[in-house]
Formats: sequence, C-alpha cells, structure tokens
Amino acid sequence: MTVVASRELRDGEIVFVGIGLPNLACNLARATHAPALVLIYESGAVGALPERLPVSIGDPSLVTGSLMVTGMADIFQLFLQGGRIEVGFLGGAQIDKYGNINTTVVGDYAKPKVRLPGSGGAAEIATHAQRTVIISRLSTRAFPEAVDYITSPGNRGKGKSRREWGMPGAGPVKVITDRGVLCASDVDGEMELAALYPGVTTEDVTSRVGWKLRVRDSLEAVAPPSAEELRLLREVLDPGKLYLKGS
Amino acid sequence: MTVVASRELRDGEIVFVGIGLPNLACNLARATHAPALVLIYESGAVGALPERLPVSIGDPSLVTGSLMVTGMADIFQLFLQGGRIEVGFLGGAQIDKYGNINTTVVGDYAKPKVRLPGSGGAAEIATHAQRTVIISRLSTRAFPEAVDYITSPGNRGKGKSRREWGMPGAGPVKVITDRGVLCASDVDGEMELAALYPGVTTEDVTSRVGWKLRVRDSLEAVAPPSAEELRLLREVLDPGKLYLKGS
Amino acid sequence: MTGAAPVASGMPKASKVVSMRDAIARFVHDGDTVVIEGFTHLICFAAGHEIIRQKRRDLVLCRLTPDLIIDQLLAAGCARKLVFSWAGNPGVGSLHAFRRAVEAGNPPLEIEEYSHFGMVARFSAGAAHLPFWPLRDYKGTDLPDSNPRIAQVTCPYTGEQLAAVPALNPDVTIVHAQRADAEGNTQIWGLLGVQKEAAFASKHVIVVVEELVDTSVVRADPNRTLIPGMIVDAVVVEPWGAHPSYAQGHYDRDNDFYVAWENISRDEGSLQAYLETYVMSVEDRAGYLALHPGLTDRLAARARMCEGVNYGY
Amino acid sequence: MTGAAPVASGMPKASKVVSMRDAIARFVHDGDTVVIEGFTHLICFAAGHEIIRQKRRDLVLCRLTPDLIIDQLLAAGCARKLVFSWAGNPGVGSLHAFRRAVEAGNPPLEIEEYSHFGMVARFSAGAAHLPFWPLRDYKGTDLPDSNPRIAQVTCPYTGEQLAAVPALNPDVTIVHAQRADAEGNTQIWGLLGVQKEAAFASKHVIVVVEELVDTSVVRADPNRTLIPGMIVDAVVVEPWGAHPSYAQGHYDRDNDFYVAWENISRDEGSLQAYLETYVMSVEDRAGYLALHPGLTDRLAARARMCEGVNYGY
Repeated sequence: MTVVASRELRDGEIVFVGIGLPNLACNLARATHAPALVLIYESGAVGALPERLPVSIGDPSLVTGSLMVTGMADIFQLFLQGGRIEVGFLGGAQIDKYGNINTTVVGDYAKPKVRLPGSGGAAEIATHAQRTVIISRLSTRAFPEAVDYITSPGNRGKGKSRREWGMPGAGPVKVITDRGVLCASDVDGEMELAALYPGVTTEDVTSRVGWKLRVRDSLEAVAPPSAEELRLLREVLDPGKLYLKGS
Repeated sequence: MTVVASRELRDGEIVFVGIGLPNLACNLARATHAPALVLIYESGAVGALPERLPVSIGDPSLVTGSLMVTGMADIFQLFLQGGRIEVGFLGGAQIDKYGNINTTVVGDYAKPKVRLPGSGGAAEIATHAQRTVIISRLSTRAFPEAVDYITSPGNRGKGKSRREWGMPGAGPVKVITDRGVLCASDVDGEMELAALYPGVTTEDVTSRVGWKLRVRDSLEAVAPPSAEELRLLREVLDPGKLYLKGS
Repeated sequence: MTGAAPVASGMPKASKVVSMRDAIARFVHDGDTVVIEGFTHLICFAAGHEIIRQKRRDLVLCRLTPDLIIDQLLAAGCARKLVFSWAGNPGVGSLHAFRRAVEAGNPPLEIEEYSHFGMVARFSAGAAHLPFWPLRDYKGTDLPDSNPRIAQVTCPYTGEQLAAVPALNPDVTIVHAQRADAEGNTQIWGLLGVQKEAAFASKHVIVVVEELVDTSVVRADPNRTLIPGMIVDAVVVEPWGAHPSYAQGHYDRDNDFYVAWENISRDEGSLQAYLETYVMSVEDRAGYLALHPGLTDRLAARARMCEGVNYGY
Repeated sequence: MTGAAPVASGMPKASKVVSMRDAIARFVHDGDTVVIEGFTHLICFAAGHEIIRQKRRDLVLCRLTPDLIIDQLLAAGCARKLVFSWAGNPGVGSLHAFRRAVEAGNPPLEIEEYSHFGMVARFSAGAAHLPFWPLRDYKGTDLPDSNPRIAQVTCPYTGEQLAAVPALNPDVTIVHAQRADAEGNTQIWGLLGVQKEAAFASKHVIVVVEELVDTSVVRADPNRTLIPGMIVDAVVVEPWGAHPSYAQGHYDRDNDFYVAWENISRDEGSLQAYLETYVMSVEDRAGYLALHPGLTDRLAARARMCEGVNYGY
C-alpha cells in the first residue's frame, strides 16, 4: 500500500504530506524515483529532508536542513489556498463512494460513539490541493456508502459536485487500499475499482466496500513491491515499524 | 517646532515615525526626556536605534540594531490596525480646521495643479494611531478652511465626526507649527490656538490660517528650546541641516 | 543626559521577568479564554502544569492541536470549553481525557471546532483587529453545520460566497520561545506555528523562555524577532519548560513520553495518579525535572549551528 | 539509486540561472502587469534598466513607492498605467517624470492610487488567492472617490462595513535579494517590504541576487528563506543590481544619487540624457558599474555580523 502510494508521486512534484503512511510513502518516493520531490508539511516546513523518520508532522527533523520554515498562516494561505500544492495525501476513519472523508466522529456529532481528532488541515488539503490521493485499508466499516460526517470534501457531497461547489482542486483521484486501487470516475466522481494487487480477486475488494462498487471493464495489475522498495521500507525508512506495524 | 514636537512624546511610548521633522523630533525626544521611546517605521523596523540620522524611513541604519524587523503586512495589520501605536506624527501640504490632511493633490484630482506623493501610510496612521500630532509651518496656503483632497482623516470630515465614521484612533490632538500650537476642541474637534511661542502674537498666528481660527481664553506660553536641545539638534542629530534647513 | 551621541542605548524599561507562579497568578483567572500555542514545537507544559496547580476553573482553552497539555488540563478539571482543530496524540492516537469528556461527558465539555486553517484565520483576524477573516474552505463539508460560528461573506467584486470565521481575542496567550530579553522581545526559530498571530490577538501575553538574553542579542539579529516586547506582559525563564514538547536547538521531542501517554491516559485513575505525582506534588518546573533523572542527557540537542548574516551598511 | 540512506540530498532540479537580458526577454512582455518591489531596500534597478533597454511598452507598473526606478521607466515611455501608494523621491521631494505625466499628460499615464496598506492588502489577497482583502481604512477620506476599485465589504458577524481592495495578481514580479540558490530558494534580511506577498501573487517570479549560493547555505538557516524556489521562474546573479537602492550587508543606499535625481529629472532633456548614457548606451549592469568608478568602495557595507543559531535536535 505504501509502495503503491509512493508510485503516485512524480519527480519534482510539490506534495503536502500528512503523518503516518503518507509520510512513509513520500520518503520512499524520494529515495527511489522522485529525488526532487518537494515535501511540505502543515507545520511550516517546506522542502524537508528528514534525517530520521519523523514521528509527527511537527518533528524537529523536518526543520533542520529544510528549504524554508514559515508560519502556518503562510502554509494555509499562500501554499494551499494559493494553489501551489500539486498533490495532497489523505487518510481517514471513513471514506465514501465519492471520496468524502470522515476524521471527526463515528455516530452523531453531538453524541459520538467514537470521537476522532477532527480536521486538522485535511479539510483545506482536500479543498485546495490540485489532486488528492487517499490511503486506507479496506473494510466495510471504513468504506460506508455515506460517511457519518464529511470532514474533507470528495468529488461530490451534500448534493453537489466539486464544480457546483466551486472548489479549486480536482479532488481525490484515487483511493489506494491494501488490496487494490479505486479511481474516480471522470463522469461523476464515484470511486471505481481500477487495479488489483497480485493474487487479489475482484470479490476480495467489493466484499469489503459498503456500497455496490463499480468495477472497470479492464483491471490493471499492480506490480508487486520490488525487492529494493521493500528493503528501503523495512531496513532503512522504518526499521522500527513505526508506521508499518501490521502491514 | 522640532523641539516642541519632541516634547509631545512621553517616555516609553510607541510612536509611528514619519520622515523629516517627525523623525528628528523623535530622535531628539529619545536623546532627552524619553530614552525608552519605541520608534516604529512603516518600512518594518520596530524599536530602531539609528546610529545616523536616517535620510528615508527605509534607511539601513533603522534595521541594524533594531528590536524587530518584519514585513509591511505585519506593520499595517498587527501594529497599526491592531491598535498598538500610541502616537503617530503626520505632516502635509494642506491642513484644515479639523486636522484633515492633504498630501495628494493641489487642485482637482483628475487635473492637478501640483501632484503630491499621495498617502503612503498616512491614511492608516491617521485612522489607527491612538492619537496623532501634526507638524507644519504656518501659512494661509498650507492651512485652508477645507483641504483640496482628504488623504488622512482628521477629527471631522465629509460631514461626519470620527465617532460617526467609527474610526478607532482619537485623531489629531495637536498641530505644532513654527509660531504656536493648535489643539483640537473636545467639543467638535476643531483646531484652536492654545499656545504661543515666545514673542509671537495671536495675530501672527490667526493671520496665517485660512479660516477664522478660534483662540482659547488663556494661551499657554511655549518654553523656548533649551541650550541642550538646540545643541543636540544642531551639533549631534542634524549637523548637516538635512531637516533643519530654513528653520 | 549627556547627549554624547545621537544614539541612546535603547534604555531598558522595567524588567518583566517573573516566576511562572506569579505570571499565572496574575494573568490567568477563572473563566478566562486562555491560549497555550505552539505546533508540536514549543508547547509550554510548564505553564499548563502551573495552571493545574493553581486550580483554575471554567477556562475556555483554545489551541489548534490540544495535544497532551490540554488532555492534562481537561483531566484536572480546569476547562469548561475547548476551541480546537485537531484533538489527537500526534503520531500516536487518541487524547483519552478529551474523548471521555466528549463521548461520555466526563467531565462535561463544550466544544467549538474548526479546521487548522479556520483556527489560524481566527487568530489572524484577532491580531489584525478585524471582526472576521475570509477563507476558501468548508464547502461540501459538515463543519459549518456542527459549528454555526462558521459563516459566509460575500466578495464585493465577484459576488462569490467565501467562508468566514470570527476573530479570536484571548484574555491571555502563553508562548514558549528559545530566547527573549527582559522586556519580552522574543526570538523563535524552527516551527513558528501561529504564535505571532495568537500573541497579537491577545489582551495579555506571557513569554516563557529557555534562555533570558541581553537586549543586544536580540538587536544583533532583528529579523529573528517574532514577538516584540511592547505586547508582552511577563517573561518567565523556564529551561526545559516545553518538555515533552521540544525546543529546536535546545532539546528533542520526548516521543517516548507521547507514546507512554496512551497507557497513562487511557485509564482515568492512572491519569490522575500522573497529575498527582508530576504536577500537584511538585513545586515548580525544577521539581518536575528532578523526577526525570537522565532526561536532559537523553534529549539535549546536538549542535547544528547556522552561520550569521551581515547587517552592516 | 543506492538507497544508502533515507535522506536523499535534496537533488537539485535544473538550474534557473539566466542572464538579466534573457530573464526580461522571456518574462516581461508588452502590456504586462509588472512589479519591481522592495521598500527603499532591494529595489532592482538593474531589471528596470533592462526593461528600458528592451523597449517594453504599455506596461502596467505596480509598486507601493514608485521611487526613481519608475520615474525612469515612465520617462523611457515603457508604461501606460501606474498603480501605487506613494510617488515621491524618498527624503528628497518629487518624482518629476511622474509629475510631468500626471500634471501635463507628458506622456499620458493612467493612475490607480491606494494607501500603503491598500497596496499591501491587494498583494496579500493576490497571494492568498482571495478576490479581496478587508481592512479598516479610508473612512472620511477622498481615496474611494478617486479610486472606485476601493469597495466595502460587510462583516457577517457585526454588520460592520469595512473597506475592501481587490486582489492584485501581476504577470511578473521581480525581487532583488541578498542570496538564492540556483532553484530560486531566496533569503532576505533587513527590510522585507511586501516582496513575499508580491511574489506569491504573481504568475511569474524573477529573483535577482547579490550572491548565488549552494542550496546547503539556504538549508542551514531555513527560517531566513522568504521565497521558495517552487514559485520562482528565473534567477539572475547581478551584484550591485539594486544601486542606487541598497542591499543590507552588501552596500549602502546611494543617498547622493537620490539627491542628484532632483536636478537630473527636473528637466526632461537631462533625464533623457541620463537614460541615454547610463541605460541605453551600456550593455548590462557591468557596463553601468564601469561608468561609476569608486562607487563600490564608497558604498560597500561594513561588517556587522550576527551570530548563528542552533537548528540541532
């Protein structure tokens, strides 16, 4: 999943990095095919070159040796709202068929069953990044037809498309899961199964999605991680399995 | 005039400094009774300690050894609009009876007889400083009943008082001239003759003002410059008569 | 006054240096709106602990990322309301005291929730003395439904509807910094978060520093100054006052403690025991540090000095 | 790719370093909206002179303080419109070419006038991709009467009417700086003006530097970076390119020249003779400097280095 996410990044791109697997994916991309990736963190670090795997997006290793450190007002106003971010990574407790993401509550907002952290910068990453990529493990709980709460807008929400809302970015183009990749439909923005990991069947994916998942006529086969990618992840980037636990 | 202006400043005050005589007056105050004055320039220097008389408000000597240097967005938003400036000094080609100032045009805006520089930061200093002090040499040309163009708002303009306009600062409390001092009326904000320099008559002032100047019942006598004040001005602060020419 | 030079030495005003106890006693009152800012970096735990020790009640706490500091203040019963944008244990998981309050009303807690940009914008408006701040945000989300204070403003040129958030003007903001002089002229490097905006938005400002320096140190590099002394009310000298958060160039983040908080805070009893031992039973920050032998060796920053620049002309 | 370390060295993209001639030829076109910013400090006269040499026409020039650079561009016939907030010779008096244009239509010039705060706000809106910026200003003044683009916006919370100015998004902004790397990561100290906002508001950015440095110099002190390379199109290395303006730590402002401009510019003939000799008849900045023997000795900055800070953890 991390390897597939890393391949989404093109060399030289300007990427807004969230914590966890996105962070690992970005650092893997930088160590393989995209050495000139520009990593931007909402904490204020631009062009970070962390010498250790940062535990949080405010880690001091993101500051030391970065190209620029600025205040959060600049990060949100000039970089994100200013349209300078090419790709943003997002995750979440719930993702629906239009790529709307819930990181706020399970259940009712006023009386939540589980209170999650909330938006952080996710709402504005989802709004402003030129495109976003979502990373999440498949499960019917994590992929309901409609999320309990829309924290970060997807391709269609509350009855309107992004265009009708007037949102700047293109929205989520892909959802990268642990079994396959969903891609947004050009027509209506609904997520469709587009690629499968080696040895995974269509049914393995559709049975883990809480709505009737559209399946594209021809499914791509995702290339397995190379030995080098696995070695980098396991031995160099996250030897302590900080992010890779269970994967 | 410079000496009288310098006496307007209390020790420790936060003063927004314009170029020319205000600059000299502030530096004189700092060298005499107000060593803890905090000088702020629209160029971005806060707590400047210029080692030479700055020729412009963007002089490098305002930066070296200052307490803080920041961008102009901060100066206007956080310091001025934020209400942090206690006193602002202003001058102008024309000053009217309510302390409105014109630094834009003599004559009609579209077809000016004389095109002046314009507002710079003066409009916002006049709007936001907790109080302002105006410095200008007396002449009927410089003190018309109504200015040709209101660049910086005084105590009443375009038919409304500052309170009716909802302006934050108290407006111009004094006009310091080369012959006496005008003070704003508590009642309607009109400038009234309140103090005379040694040897100056009421008529010397009223004849140089383009409206029927109110004269207060008891006029204060302005103390003449001390030998020390004159020595500082002439020998230390402005030995090259950069600002003192003709005064 | 000798007038020997046109340059006075920038004669200092009265020192604002006070103890943490005095600063909190004087500037943090029951019912106040209180900000302890710092995004991961420079979170002033020392101030939070002193607020707990002084048993402040009914505070309205505002922070982008409540972090462990707010979890502790909530568990100690100091707050009636939280204004925030991301309430988690960064890199670890949940804030359990926060979750108990929101999920089970234990204790009851009012919340007012934005995104990070919304909180930054609220501080920006407060700092600039504007009643609102415009931003392109929240379309197609549930945030405005759950927070009616998120409004819309109409562009006078395009007619476009933009989101708006209201100004936030706290009673007091507490900023931790690497260094300041006795008047509160404060320099910070590394992550800057939203501290400048929060300080300017605030009625009172307490600066807590790793190092008290002479004003000449500040004046030698004025572009490094983030907060001018003119808006600062009190300066507290409290080395290691940000632990388990960090101070770039002084000490690293104590990630082990953030991980350990998961187990400490998951059970209310163990959280209260933590507060009793590490907060209530110590006098001050020195007492806290005495309970953590080896800490300063473990986390002390290595040297990674940058070069200076030339301010000459 | 060896994967020997998790840290790639931040592999540089293609260098953006070009000559001033190429930068202007490529990014400044007839009819463009062009910004050369810098408040007293770091005004890029070298770029202005190259625009004059390449005979650009119908430019819309935007600058808070037009300064001598715009007086020269106006006299050379490059502009059709000026957007500004203070048009004088700082510390001296008038800009005579500007006055001839406005008072006598020689040559005709459209003007659009704000206060400094208004111009700062226009750049801020442009940089933040907002259509307007709110500010408390202009009440009781004639500015909105002479500039209908100054509007009002209604606060959604208080109903208050605030002033608004429209976003300014130039075609190109030219920023002079002390140093940048070949990708355009740019560091400035001393007065910062509105350069960051202007650069972010702009479709294209040209950075002109006193010194081209290795990326490692930038990375050693990232808080000093004002403009990131990702928004920069071209880097021009042009020492003394700001003269008669100044560069803190490199050279002082040439106040004598600002005073001399009064006499040079008061008469149109002498101004044209100045342009012919110092701009049109030289090839580039080196040629200009060759006409000013002794200049670099007279204005070179003395050393006033600050200390570095520790970025370690």
